[in-house]
Formats: sequence, structure tokens, C-alpha cells
Amino acid sequence: MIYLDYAASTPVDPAVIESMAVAMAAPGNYANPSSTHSEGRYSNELIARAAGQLAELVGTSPDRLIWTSGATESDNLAILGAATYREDRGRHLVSMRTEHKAVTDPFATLAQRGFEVTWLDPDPDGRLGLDKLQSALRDDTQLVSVMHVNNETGIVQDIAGIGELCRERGVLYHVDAAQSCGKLPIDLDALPVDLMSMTAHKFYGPKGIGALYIADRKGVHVDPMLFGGGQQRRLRPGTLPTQQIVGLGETAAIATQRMAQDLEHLRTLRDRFWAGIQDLPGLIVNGSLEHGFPGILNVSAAGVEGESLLLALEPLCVATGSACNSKSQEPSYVLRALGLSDELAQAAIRFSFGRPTTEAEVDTAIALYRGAVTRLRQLAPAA
Amino acid sequence: MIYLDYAASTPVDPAVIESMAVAMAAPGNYANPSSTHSEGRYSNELIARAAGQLAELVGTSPDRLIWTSGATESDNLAILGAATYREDRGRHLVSMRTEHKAVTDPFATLAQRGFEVTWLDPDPDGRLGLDKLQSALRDDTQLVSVMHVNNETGIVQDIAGIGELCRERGVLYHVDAAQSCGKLPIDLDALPVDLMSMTAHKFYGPKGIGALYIADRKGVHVDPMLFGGGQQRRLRPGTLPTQQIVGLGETAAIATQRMAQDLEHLRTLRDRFWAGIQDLPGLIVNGSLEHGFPGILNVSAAGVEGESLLLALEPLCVATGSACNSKSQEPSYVLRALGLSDELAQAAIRFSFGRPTTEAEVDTAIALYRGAVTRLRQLAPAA
Amino acid sequence: MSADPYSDRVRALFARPEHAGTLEGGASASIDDQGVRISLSARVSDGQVEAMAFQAYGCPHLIAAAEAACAELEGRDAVELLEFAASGLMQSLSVPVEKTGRILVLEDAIRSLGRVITETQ
Amino acid sequence: MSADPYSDRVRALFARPEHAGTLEGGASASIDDQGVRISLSARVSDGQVEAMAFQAYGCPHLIAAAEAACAELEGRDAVELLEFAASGLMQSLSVPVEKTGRILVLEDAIRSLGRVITETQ
Ligand SMILES: Cc1ncc(COP(=O)(O)O)c(C=O)c1O
Ligand SMILES: Cc1ncc(COP(=O)(O)O)c(C=O)c1O
Repeated sequence: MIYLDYAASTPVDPAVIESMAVAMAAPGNYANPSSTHSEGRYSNELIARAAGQLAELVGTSPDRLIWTSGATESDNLAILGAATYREDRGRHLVSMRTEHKAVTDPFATLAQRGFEVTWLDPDPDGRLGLDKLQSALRDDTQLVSVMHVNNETGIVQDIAGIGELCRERGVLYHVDAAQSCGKLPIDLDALPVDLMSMTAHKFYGPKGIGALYIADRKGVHVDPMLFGGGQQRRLRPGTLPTQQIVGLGETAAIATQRMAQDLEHLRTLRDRFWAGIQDLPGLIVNGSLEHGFPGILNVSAAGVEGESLLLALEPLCVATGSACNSKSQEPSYVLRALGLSDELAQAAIRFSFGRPTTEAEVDTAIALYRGAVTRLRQLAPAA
Repeated sequence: MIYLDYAASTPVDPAVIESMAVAMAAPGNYANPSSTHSEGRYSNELIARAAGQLAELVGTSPDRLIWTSGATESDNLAILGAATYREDRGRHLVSMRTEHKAVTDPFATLAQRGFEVTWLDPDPDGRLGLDKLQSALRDDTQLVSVMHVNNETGIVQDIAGIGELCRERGVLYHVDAAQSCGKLPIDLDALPVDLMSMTAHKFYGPKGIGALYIADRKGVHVDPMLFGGGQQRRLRPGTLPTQQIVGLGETAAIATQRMAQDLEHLRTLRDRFWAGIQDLPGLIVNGSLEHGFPGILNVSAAGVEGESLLLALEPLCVATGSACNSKSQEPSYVLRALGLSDELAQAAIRFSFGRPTTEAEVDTAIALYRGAVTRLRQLAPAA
Repeated sequence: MSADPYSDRVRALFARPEHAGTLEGGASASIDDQGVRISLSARVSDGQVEAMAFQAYGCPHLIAAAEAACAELEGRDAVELLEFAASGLMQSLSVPVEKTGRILVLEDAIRSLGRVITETQ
Repeated sequence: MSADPYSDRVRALFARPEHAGTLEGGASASIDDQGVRISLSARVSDGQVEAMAFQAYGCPHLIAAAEAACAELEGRDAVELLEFAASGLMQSLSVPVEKTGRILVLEDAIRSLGRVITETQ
């Protein structure tokens, strides 16, 4: 099998696995970090160290980070939490149709609870036009959520530009950075971002651990969703999962070191892959090579059915739509929002490359894709 | 250091650590379990296997289990989720003052949202008198939550008796089994329990993973708290943390095998410890040796201040109150509810024993406790 | 949920469909419905189906079913096509319920081919 | 939050309080307030504190502070007890703010002992 589904999840770096094993086994590391005895203080120090590592990666201070069970929880805590906390300032919210379900679903829930949500469509290249956002903002707008890197297309939004517009209007700005954290440079101290969601398993860390950044700025606060032991300033109680946090910290430290080289590697792979298939007739890049994160290339081949294409590509592990949607037969709503027909949306394949991907794997993928597209087109009746 | 704080958290069994490392590293295991390709299906099978292991431990079928980030989330999902879902059937809820904060805080939140909560006090031995519960139930009562084993005192509630009363009255019954799951026999198929919270890190599994049991019975359902990718029948979305779930499954499998022998071991240790200190004057067992889970012994020594006692006991790692409260200087509300004075509640030490505890450790603990109590009493002015 | 959605038989039929293509000069019928497209052609002699071929745009189950149907129908009397029922294929290929509609399009195409043949004879 | 709440000095004073006990026949004062109890006694000669001892029920910081105060006050003029301020101790022992109240009880006890001594002289 050739795994080209790094946008869905990644293998965990061996150094990270090692750090987690130690945090579970070494005498005392397993103590409850809330305990006051020496062992509890020690596991607490492990957590403080991890917070420092993640804070360094995204350019903020450790006390701005809340640990969560992943980006889904971070997105929910940010969106439901901020909207509820700031309810009295206005009940208008703005987001995009191309967001991940972990963002669109909380907004849909808020819409049922009496909030008004404006859903912005992307420009044809997938990006949000700042003028569109400008005219969507109202006096009662209190929260905008626009992701950094799109999980299906790799499109990178102008989060600095979006954040500036929000700040001018006194609107909170939340960024779902599940796909960019650890892969693209992010400097929260310099960015006009108020809330940002992160998750470890998209950048060679463990599944089930993430964080929410909450800016140290007046009016930036969230209501908690969970109530209990009082951990994390009551914002997110529950025994802190030391080994998961240590794993995320280690993941972040490695990413800080490797980011430039990783990006270069991904760019080489993506360009090689595209060069190897681009002469096939009827290919459409969903998103944009120019504004795209190079770890993701989403391509549709006209006249080829998606599910058959996926099977014909075996042993290539790739995705149609995003992993989270990939069990449904529905064409991806993200690609539909980019203006694709149902048929082209269903024929879309997301290739996503990773740190372990080799040029030989890319070459095999090229051969498999060319062969599969050609064969299925031959099999199909003339349209 | 001698760790006698197993009720706060436990070391992870080496076999569990190994299973988690494999789930993070072995080719394909790291795939997103939502993905349809072969690797995604494989990690999904790992999860199905783990569900089977946990289901066997608690006597139910795997599809009744929802994975969560721990007992705090399970408690919140059960209580907030069931109360909201069943709101139209009545807004009266019943719980006890001696519950963990992960239960009392969600109820307090519901009280703020217009629900009415009846807080029952325990009998002097810490148990809930069934007659008390009987008279608290009303026509508009829709949910009762009474834990299995108390985290501070080890008191075991009669969950079968409580559940029967609830079922007679058409009231849902939630059990926080954070301290009993994997340690005391639980047969959900036979018990009149509708919702049950579990967490791995209290029985030699990883932190940050738990489950909620939801009975397959008319009217038993919870509203979700998180919205997103649609995983887990939309009840709890987010990428499933394969390695955490595999770890919990392995933890459960080991517990199924070892439970009888573990219990015997704990009984021996607890009895040995009590025999070694019981002749000290002015000792009070908080809870009950008769109705207590043998892994926990909570003792107050009259005339000894708690924080000083804790320091004098070093290198013993034990708790005053529960770990979750142990940073606060407040006397434990659980012990206050048992009728203890502030002073005695503050002098309480929770000794909790575990699978790795040895008789030699218990003997050292006896000597340290005797010495510390004696010295601090000598240091104190006559009352 | 975690099971392989494709049986070995579906995989084999999908990977090596021996009846893919068109039969020049034979009878033919096409259908475009429910997001799938099927073209069938047959060479008939003395009321008997001598050879059959298909072209299909659709999911692996559809392609496998078309291949299996072609193989099964060769040698049969053409009138049998008029009453062809896809239920047997759905079972033998373990077609998931949500795909039933697509396989019924294949059924329609086969019956329609049967009509083309019998009406022109 | 993750730091050891007790400095090495607090640990040492708490573990081996050399001034624990009572001085038979000396002046003494006791206070019971804020959940802590302190008894102090002193042997005074020529207006000078020759020896001091304490008994305390309270947290480690209180016990360490009492021990440190006794050591510090031996050899001083008894009148100095009247103006004893605990702020120095709080700093040198890094007493957390939430415990300030308890250390002020010690301050009160020392001043009260000072009054007992000076009034009986
Ligand atoms: C953009 C985006 N947001 C949110 C999520 C959800 O993250 P998690 O799996 O950590 O809950 C994902 C991935 O699944 C994602 O790609
Ligand atoms: C009785 C009880 N309930 C709930 C919890 C919370 O569990 P978790 O740490 O898994 O969130 C604990 C322990 O912390 C507990 O002892």
C-alpha cells in the first residue's frame, strides 16, 4: 500500500511515541497532574514543558493554550463558547461554506438556537474575497470563523487580512488551523487572530489531543462546555492526559525544527506528481496550485466515476472528499461550493503527501492514476 | 517515593503501552478510522476489537459504548445530554452531595438553566438510604445520578437497588463508575442502569480516554455536546483516537482477567494497613470498612493538621480529599457531607492501593503515618 | 462498517471485465439515470444471445454487475432478457442497499436491450 | 503551579523544629484563630529573651515560620517582640499569599507574648 492520505491522519513520529511511552511508564510520570505531591508536580512539569513547546511553534505564550481532545472539540469550544459568552453583543455570525464540519455543524446548531449565520462562498480559486467579508460584517456581528488551510483542497486563506478586517470592526476571529498547525508558519503574537484550533494527529502526533488558543485580549473568552474538577481555569476540566500532551509537545518541537524542510519536500512531491499527470485530458485542479498548501492536491478527472476510480487506484490510499465525509456517498459540499458539478465533485481525488512520502511512491501514484483514469474512461459509454 | 494514590491515577500497564505504541506506528494503524481505504478499515477494526474488550468487561454489547475523553466528559454528556433531551418529561433531577465535581458541576449548571436539583445526603456510613431516594422521586423527576464507588472514601453504593427504584418510576439512572470500572464486577445487561461513565486511567490505562454506556432502552438517549464529522452516530464526533481506544480495550481485557485477584490483593493490603494503625488514638475511618472498596482507605487523625500531615508523610504520595480538589485549601465537601468537622475533614488522608503496591510499601506507610501523627500531635498546643 | 465494501468476486469482475466494449453491428441499448450510464450491445443469432458487451460509468458494484450479467446472459434465449431480474446479482455480489437503484438501472438496460432485439426480429 | 510549594528552608525548619515545646516557668501566650493554634513561651532575663519555644497546629509554613521566629528572637530585647512584623519571614520563607492570614496570627501571638513579658516585668 502507498499511503497518500496524510491530510486525514499521519503516522506518529517515533520520538513522539517514545516520549508518550515514558510519560505513561516512568515512576511518577503517571501521577495525576492535579495532585500536590511530588509525583503530581512532576507530571505537571511535563505538561508545562509541552505547553512551552506548542506555544513556541505558534508564537504565543503557554498560558494562552487550553488542551482539548482535538480540533473538533477546539472548534466547538471556540464557536459555541464565544458565541454564548458574547451573546449580548449580537447574534450575527459569519463563516464559509467550505469549512470543515467541525465548524459548520456548531454554527448550524447556533442557528437553531436563534443566532443568524451568514455563509460566505469562496471565489473560484477557493479563497475568501476580503470585500465579500467586508460587506458581510454588521454592527451585530460578533464572531467570524474562516479556516487556515482547507482539508479537501489545500487552499490557504489570508488569515492576516481576514483578521484585520475583524479587528477593525470589533469582531472575534476564530481560525481552524487543524491542517496548517505545524506545517505552515504561524505567529499568533503578530496575527490578528483571537481563537485558533489545533490538533496533533495531522502533523505526526497522536490522535485525540489538540489545543485551543485564546488570545489575551479584552472580550476574548469562551463559556466552557464541560463542568467538573476545575482544571484549566475551569474552561476545560478533566484529568489532563499527560502522555497525550507530552506527545503533542514533542510533535510541536519536531515541527518547529523541520517546518522549512518539510515544506520544501512537499513542494517537490506535489510538483512532481502534477508534472506526471497534467497532460491527461480533462483534469481539473480543485483549489489552486498557487494558493494551495503543497501537501494537498485535489484533482477531478472528467468522465470518471469517483468510487470506481478509488478502487482502481488500489493499493493507493487516497481520499474522495475529506476523510470525515468519505463514508457518505454525497458529493463533497466543499467542492460543490467551489462550483463543481456533482459528477466532477464525485470524481475528485485528494492526494495528500507527508514527511515519509518518497519520490518513488509519487511515481507509482502517477502510473496508477494514469492507468486508472484511462481504463475507466475506456469502460464508460460516450457521454 | 511510595505511591499510594492509585485513586487519583495509575501507571499504565506495560502491555497497554505496547498496544498503543503499535497502534501509532505499525503501517496503516495510524490511518484515520473514518477513511474507506484498506488502512482506514484496518484501524477501524482495531477500534471494534477494543469496543468488544470493554463491552465484555462491563457485560454489554459494543454498540452501546460511546468513546469520550474521560469520565468528566462522559458525566457531562450523560447528565447535560439526557436532561436536555428529556426536558419535556420534567425538569426535576436527583443526585448526591458526595458525587465527584464532574457530576455535581453539570447539575449545578442545569440548576442555573431552570432545572430543579434535589441533593441527597448520605447516611452516616456514606451510603444512600433507598427510602431517602424513594421519597425524593417525583412525577417530574427524569434523571438520577449516584456513583458506584466514591473517589474519596471508597464507599460503594447499592447501584442495583437505586436503579430498580428508578426503573419503577420511569426515571433514567446514571452511574459514575470512574472508580469501579475494571475493579469491581459490573454486569450492565443485568443491572437497571441506563447511563454509565468510565475512564481508563483509574485502572491502569491511559489518561484522556473513557466511554459512556447508553442502554438500549426506549427513552434512553442524550443530546450531543459536540458537533462535527458525524462520527459515533453523531453523538460524539471527532477523529477517533485509535491508540487511546486500543489502550482502553487492552486495559479492559487485562482487568477482566485480573479482577478477582486484584480485589483479593487490595483487601489484603487495606486490612494490613488498618491493622497497623488502628490502635492510634483518635482515628476516624471516613466511609466504612464494611461497605468500602478495599482500594481506598480514608482516615482522619484528630488534632493533626492535614497539610502538615501530608508533608510529614513524604516520601509517601497520598491525597487529602480527592486529587481533583487537592489544590484547593477547602476541606473536602464530600467529607463535610459525611458530617465531619472542618478540622477533621482537613486532617483526612486518602490512602489508595493498587496492583503494584507491595506489603513492604504498606509497612513503610504504617511507620510513616504513625510517626507523623505522633510528632504533629506533640508539636500542637493542647486544644 | 469496518468490513471491506467489495467482495472478492466484485473485485475480480471490476478488475478484469471480459465483456467490456461494444459489439459492432449488434443490437444495442443505452440508459442514463441516477447518475450512472450503461450501454449494452448483443449479437443474436436464431433468437439466442451469442455475445454480449457493456460499457458503464458508475460505481464498482455496477461495473461488476454489468460484467456478471453479460457473462450470465450469453447463450440464453433473447426473450429471457425481457424478464431479467437483477435480484440474483444483487445477492451474489452483496450489493449494499443504498446502491440498489443503480443496479435496477442495469436491469432496465437489459430489458430494454431485450425489447430492441425482439422488436427488430 | 507545578513548583514545589515548600522551599528547602521551609522543609528543613518543618522537619527539625529545634524550638518545639514549652519552656516551664516562662512567660507564655496562646492564640487560636483562622483555624490555626499557636502557643509561645519565653524565658526572659534582664529584659532579654534568653530562650523561646512554640507549639503550633497549622500548615507547614506556619510551623516553619514559628520555628524561624523563635530562633530569630532569642537574644533580642523583649520589647522588640511588641513590634515584631512577620513580613520578613513571609518573604524569606516564600509564604504564598493565601496563607498570609495565618502568619499574621503568629505575628499577633509574638506581640501578645511581648505584652505579657513587658507587663509582668
Ligand atoms: C480542517 C479540519 N478541522 C477539524 C478537523 C477535526 O479534527 P480532529 O480530528 O482533531 O477532531 C479536521 C480533521 O479531521 C480538519 O481537517
Ligand atoms: C468518581 C470520579 N468521577 C469522575 C472523574 C473524572 O474522570 P476523568 O479524569 O477521566 O475526567 C474522577 C477522577 O478524576 C472520579 O474519581
